[in-house]
Amino acid sequence: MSKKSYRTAINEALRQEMRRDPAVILMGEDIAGGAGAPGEQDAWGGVLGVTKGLVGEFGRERVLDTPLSESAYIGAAAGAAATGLRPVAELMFVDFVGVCFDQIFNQAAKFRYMFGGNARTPLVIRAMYGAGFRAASQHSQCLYPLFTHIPGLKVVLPSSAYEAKGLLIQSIRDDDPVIFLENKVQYDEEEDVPDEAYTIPFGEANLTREGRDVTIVAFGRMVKIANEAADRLLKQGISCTVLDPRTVSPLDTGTILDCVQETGRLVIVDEASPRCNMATDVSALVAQEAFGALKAPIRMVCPPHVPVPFAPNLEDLYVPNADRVEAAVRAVMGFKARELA
Amino acid sequence: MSKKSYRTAINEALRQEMRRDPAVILMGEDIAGGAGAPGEQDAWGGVLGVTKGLVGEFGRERVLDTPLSESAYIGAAAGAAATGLRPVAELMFVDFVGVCFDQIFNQAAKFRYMFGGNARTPLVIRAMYGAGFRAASQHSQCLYPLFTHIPGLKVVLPSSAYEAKGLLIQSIRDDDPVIFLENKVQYDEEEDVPDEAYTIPFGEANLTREGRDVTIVAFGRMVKIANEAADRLLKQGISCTVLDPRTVSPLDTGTILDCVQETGRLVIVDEASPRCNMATDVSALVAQEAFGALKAPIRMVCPPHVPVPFAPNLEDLYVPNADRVEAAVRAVMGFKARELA
Amino acid sequence: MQMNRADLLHAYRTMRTIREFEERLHLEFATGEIPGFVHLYAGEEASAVGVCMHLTDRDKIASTHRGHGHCIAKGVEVQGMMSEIYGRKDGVCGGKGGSMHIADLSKGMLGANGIVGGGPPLICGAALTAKTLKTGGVAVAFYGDGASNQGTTLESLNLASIWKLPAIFVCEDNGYAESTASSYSVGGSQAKRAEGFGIPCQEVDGFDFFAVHEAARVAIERARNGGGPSMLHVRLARYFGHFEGDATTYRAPGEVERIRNEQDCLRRFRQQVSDAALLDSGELDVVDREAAEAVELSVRGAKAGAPPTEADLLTDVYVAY
Amino acid sequence: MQMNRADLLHAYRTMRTIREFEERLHLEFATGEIPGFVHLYAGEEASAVGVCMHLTDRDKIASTHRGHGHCIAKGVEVQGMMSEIYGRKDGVCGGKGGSMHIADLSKGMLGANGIVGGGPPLICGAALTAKTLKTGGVAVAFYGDGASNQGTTLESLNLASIWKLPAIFVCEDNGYAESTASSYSVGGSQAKRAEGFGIPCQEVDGFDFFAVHEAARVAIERARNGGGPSMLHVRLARYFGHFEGDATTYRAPGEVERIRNEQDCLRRFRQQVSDAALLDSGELDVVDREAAEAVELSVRGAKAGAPPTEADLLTDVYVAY
Ligand SMILES: Cc1ncc(C[n+]2csc(CCOP(=O)(O)OP(=O)(O)O)c2C)c(N)n1
Ligand SMILES: Cc1ncc(C[n+]2csc(CCOP(=O)(O)OP(=O)(O)O)c2C)c(N)n1
Ligand SMILES: [Mg+2]
Ligand SMILES: [Mg+2]
Repeated sequence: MSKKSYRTAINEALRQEMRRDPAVILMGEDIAGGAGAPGEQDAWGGVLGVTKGLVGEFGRERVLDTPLSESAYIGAAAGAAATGLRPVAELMFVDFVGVCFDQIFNQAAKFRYMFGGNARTPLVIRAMYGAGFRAASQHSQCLYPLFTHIPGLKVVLPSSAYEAKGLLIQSIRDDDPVIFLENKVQYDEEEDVPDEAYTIPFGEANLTREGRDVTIVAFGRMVKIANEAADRLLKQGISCTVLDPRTVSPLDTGTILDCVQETGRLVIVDEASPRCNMATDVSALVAQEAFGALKAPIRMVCPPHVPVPFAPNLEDLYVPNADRVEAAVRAVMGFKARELA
Repeated sequence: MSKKSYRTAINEALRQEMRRDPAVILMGEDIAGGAGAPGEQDAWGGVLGVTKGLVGEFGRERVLDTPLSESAYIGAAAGAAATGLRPVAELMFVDFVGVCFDQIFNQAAKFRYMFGGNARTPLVIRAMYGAGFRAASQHSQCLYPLFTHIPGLKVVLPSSAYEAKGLLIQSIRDDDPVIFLENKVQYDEEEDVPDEAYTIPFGEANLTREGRDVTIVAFGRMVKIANEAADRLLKQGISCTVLDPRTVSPLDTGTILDCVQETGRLVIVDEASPRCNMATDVSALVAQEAFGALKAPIRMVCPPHVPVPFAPNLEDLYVPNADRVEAAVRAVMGFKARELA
Repeated sequence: MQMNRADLLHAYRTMRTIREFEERLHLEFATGEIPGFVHLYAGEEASAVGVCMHLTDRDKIASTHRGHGHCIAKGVEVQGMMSEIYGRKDGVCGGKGGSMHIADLSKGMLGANGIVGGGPPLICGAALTAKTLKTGGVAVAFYGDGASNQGTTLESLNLASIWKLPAIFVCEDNGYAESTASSYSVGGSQAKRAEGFGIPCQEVDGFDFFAVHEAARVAIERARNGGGPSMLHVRLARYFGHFEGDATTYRAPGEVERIRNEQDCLRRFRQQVSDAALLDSGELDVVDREAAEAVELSVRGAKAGAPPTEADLLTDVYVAY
Repeated sequence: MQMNRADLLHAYRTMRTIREFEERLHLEFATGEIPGFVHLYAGEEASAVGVCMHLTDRDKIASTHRGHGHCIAKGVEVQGMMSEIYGRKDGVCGGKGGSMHIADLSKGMLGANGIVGGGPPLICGAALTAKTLKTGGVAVAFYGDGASNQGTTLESLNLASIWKLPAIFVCEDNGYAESTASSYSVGGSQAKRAEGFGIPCQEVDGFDFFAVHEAARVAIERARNGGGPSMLHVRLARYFGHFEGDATTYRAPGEVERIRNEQDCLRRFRQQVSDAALLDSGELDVVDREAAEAVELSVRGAKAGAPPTEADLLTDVYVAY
């Protein structure tokens, strides 16, 4: 166990799984870097250095730099997965999915069902998501609701370095197509991460704190923000449960419902665009399955329905923050449920 | 006014707008048909005959058959819209969006915001959606939640021939990118449709019937099914409001909330895959904004989280039907809200 | 390559089975009993069979919406296919896929595909598996002239080229994508496109089984020996509409009849083997009868088959359920 | 084509302004004051300017992530650009786009683009508008060697070809896509790809303004006269990293210095016009100073500018808000 960054945790997961299983290969643009170039090989190790060093250990046969052809190489990863490899393909920014979505949602995701159960597609697609990097509208989206919508895909949102390592190893060992989304502003965040390989199962939410009054469900980077708000609220006498579902598909509906049964109030923090997103998904789940327990309206803390702006001051207004979570929790605490009834 | 099919209504809308405005052009695969071929021109008029006859009146300069290159021609439609035309591009089956999604959600949808308001993109993308055609997993999806999630897009779901004509004319005159989705099993459904051009504004739900007990919100083809269920329920003494939002982006949240305030109960019927779909979107809206009015859990009637199966018996089980809507309404009527509280 | 009698008979039987299968479906579809979209391969048999004769189960193919011929050529069971097309539980995909999604991974058949251009990227992956795991296998993408304009296909040509993958791209150019002629939709040419990505291309007469067989042999051998990808540009014709129900008014009057009469691959094959005294027409007639019987049997089996059960709706989504 | 003095001075001024703009951004970025990703065009000036000199506002261009040069060459105001890059309200996109999304439709500049290969389809559309409305305009897609492997680009070549669009595809081949050499990623060649889609291609020395200018003239004239699309394959080099912050260790030691010293397009232009006694170096020095001043002014303006207001977050999504 030692302090490791989110970036290192991911790198270590890849390295350990590649050592363990020769069928694991990586592919993506510049994931080694320097292919065909006269200078340093492994020059980049991925655009933000996440895969650095892996080509040195595993060689270019297992760490494949690709041309700028996402349909071809993401599709190739799907085809390779269906025929005996366990590819981990990097899409760089999840925003680029628009040029290769078919290979993900109509091909990889549906093989098993269309083929009557006679296919296994152990494919992992890694990509960066999220705002806060001043990268503007086409490099800052979350987009996990799109993947969550598609039956046949699993969708993973690691909220910290520890989570990232365990969930990535699970993703690689999993026999279904997995979309593994890394929050780009978290790469330098450190925490204690075991040196050895470990897995975190899918569909089991992490109760990052338990409280009496309000359940906060938060996704990815928002888990930290929710806990920050919960810290402040505790000082005001409001005690929150903060739940990190870890995977949004499958979703640990049981734990979410249990928590809401206990607290009777729900706030959801989702960085994705607000329409048809995870906040709506969880709201709907609870409004259908735990309605009787609800003492107040459900509150969603999301960005507005606008593209991600470039200007830093606008981007900071765009992304949900602890202030907004705090305000939402206070609002649901202040609701006089039965008066209105 | 005369009886017209959903197909004819759409054809008429296109024809009338093309007559009215020379900037309106059509493009898509086989929308005329026979390009370069020795036999009949206008041989297809679209895969299900919706655009039949238009090339005869407007010529191949305005009715463009495209190669099988959705990225290029949907992108070209976006580029043409930004430079002075009003293209109506046909994507055939909405399931094909995976090969051209970037041009829709990162390009057309974001121009205006990224460019600080200095762009207009009057683009319409027509596509067929929905199950029931025995067309299996890759030709039966709804996918409107994906578009609804994206800021900058408008999304239209005409539920009948009358709706289709008025909403399509509005879509063509609209200055933003519009995704216009046609339900392929409705093309032969007829109703009275005015001969002259008319528009139906976006963001104004249609109250197809008013009732006391339960609000049913249904989308596209599900509007008919909801009304079928409501007919039966009325005979059992349960009176329903059935709301057709017409456009899911923008969504007429005001009318939805008003109806729920009146009835206190909500059932949502959505043919799209159940995760992060419109049923969750509307549930969440109501659980946040009209919680105090709710007398029972919200119920969603959706297909299961599986790809659309081929076998007719399975497909019929997959798609929501009037029985399931009826059961959902009866369930919310039977709920003893305050007992559980 | 010299083909022995067994090979010749096998080739003929496979082509004839495809033809029977498709002509029968054409009739059965008209009765309204077959659900959904059905795209028939009749007329193009020499391509699927000429290529797949060189392949074994370790080799992979990806097919298209027009997939029955590729399936049969790759060894997928006729009964399982027919039952699938009828939406039966004992179909090769349990009735969940239908005509457009028939697949049998155990036979190296990675699926028909409802998305035009869906297959070529997958085939790059299958070829990568072969290369990485050194299986000795090759992977073949069948795709149409229409699909040759799809970005997924074009990117795949480049990927296969720069990775030197053991992949073969078989462009089955039947002159039409739906109702649109390739003379309209295809700028340049298939061969020059291949060259554009650094891939050798062979033009092939797709009515001549032996021409396909020989060109495929060269391409597959090159791939197996580490020589990288090739393209075959196979010119051929489909006999029926784009899908069943298409009136094909865009074709010239008599166009299909002329091709059927003058260029048909099965007729030509018979002629060639008779002329060369390799097989006699009696033997071939037996094959014709047997193929017809096999298809007849499969139709009966399919009609008698049970649909999937209600529980099947919710299985096979993930490995866990 | 003979260029007059005014044209020559304009060409030089535009190239020098781009160079100043980019070199200044390189310095300013290092101070940490500029947010986000910045991709500099320094070294490639002859391409943008050599092409855009032939264009007016009715002609359209689409650019890439490396868009500053194209913007300046197409006449976008330097101050508006600089303010945009600093995220200011008076930036040309109100601070909402930033470096990767600078656009000015009033100048026929359809936008830098954060998606590689995003531009070519849009340019087909702009060219279609010109053709349909008979504006006499042409449309130019600038894109990199990396982008030449993107399906969107390849499909666009075909679409422009079969529709005979007045489109010009300018492949700016600087040898790298991020850290990946085009010798690795590009199978075949750009010229053969163009041919593969039935489009003529001209190889161009992108360090030589006059070579670009002449090749562009031919291609643009062809397009304007209804002769359809062309490709220019322009070989050139970028002087800085892929984006600011890239240490460029994948390049050979001394590679950039050698190019700067021996091939630089600005230096070469000075040489050429001096040798031909078209402009004297004193005049050019004045332009150098003026360009530096304009950029200096724009940086001061940008630094002094106000950010967008809170209300701006929620506007410009739809025409209605
Ligand atoms: C991405 C995509 N676009 C469009 C279609 C609709 N479609 C199905 S088959 C077809 C024509 C295919 O032509 P070709 O590739 O020549 O194959 P052929 O039908 O001639 O065998 C089209 C346009 C589709 N299935 N997928
Ligand atoms: C679809 C997509 N894939 C990947 C990226 C990441 N990316 C940005 S620029 C770039 C390299 C582009 O190379 P090239 O086209 O040669 O242009 P250059 O940077 O050399 O000007 C890559 C891979 C992207 N922005 N969009
Ligand atoms: Mg064809
Ligand atoms: Mg480059």
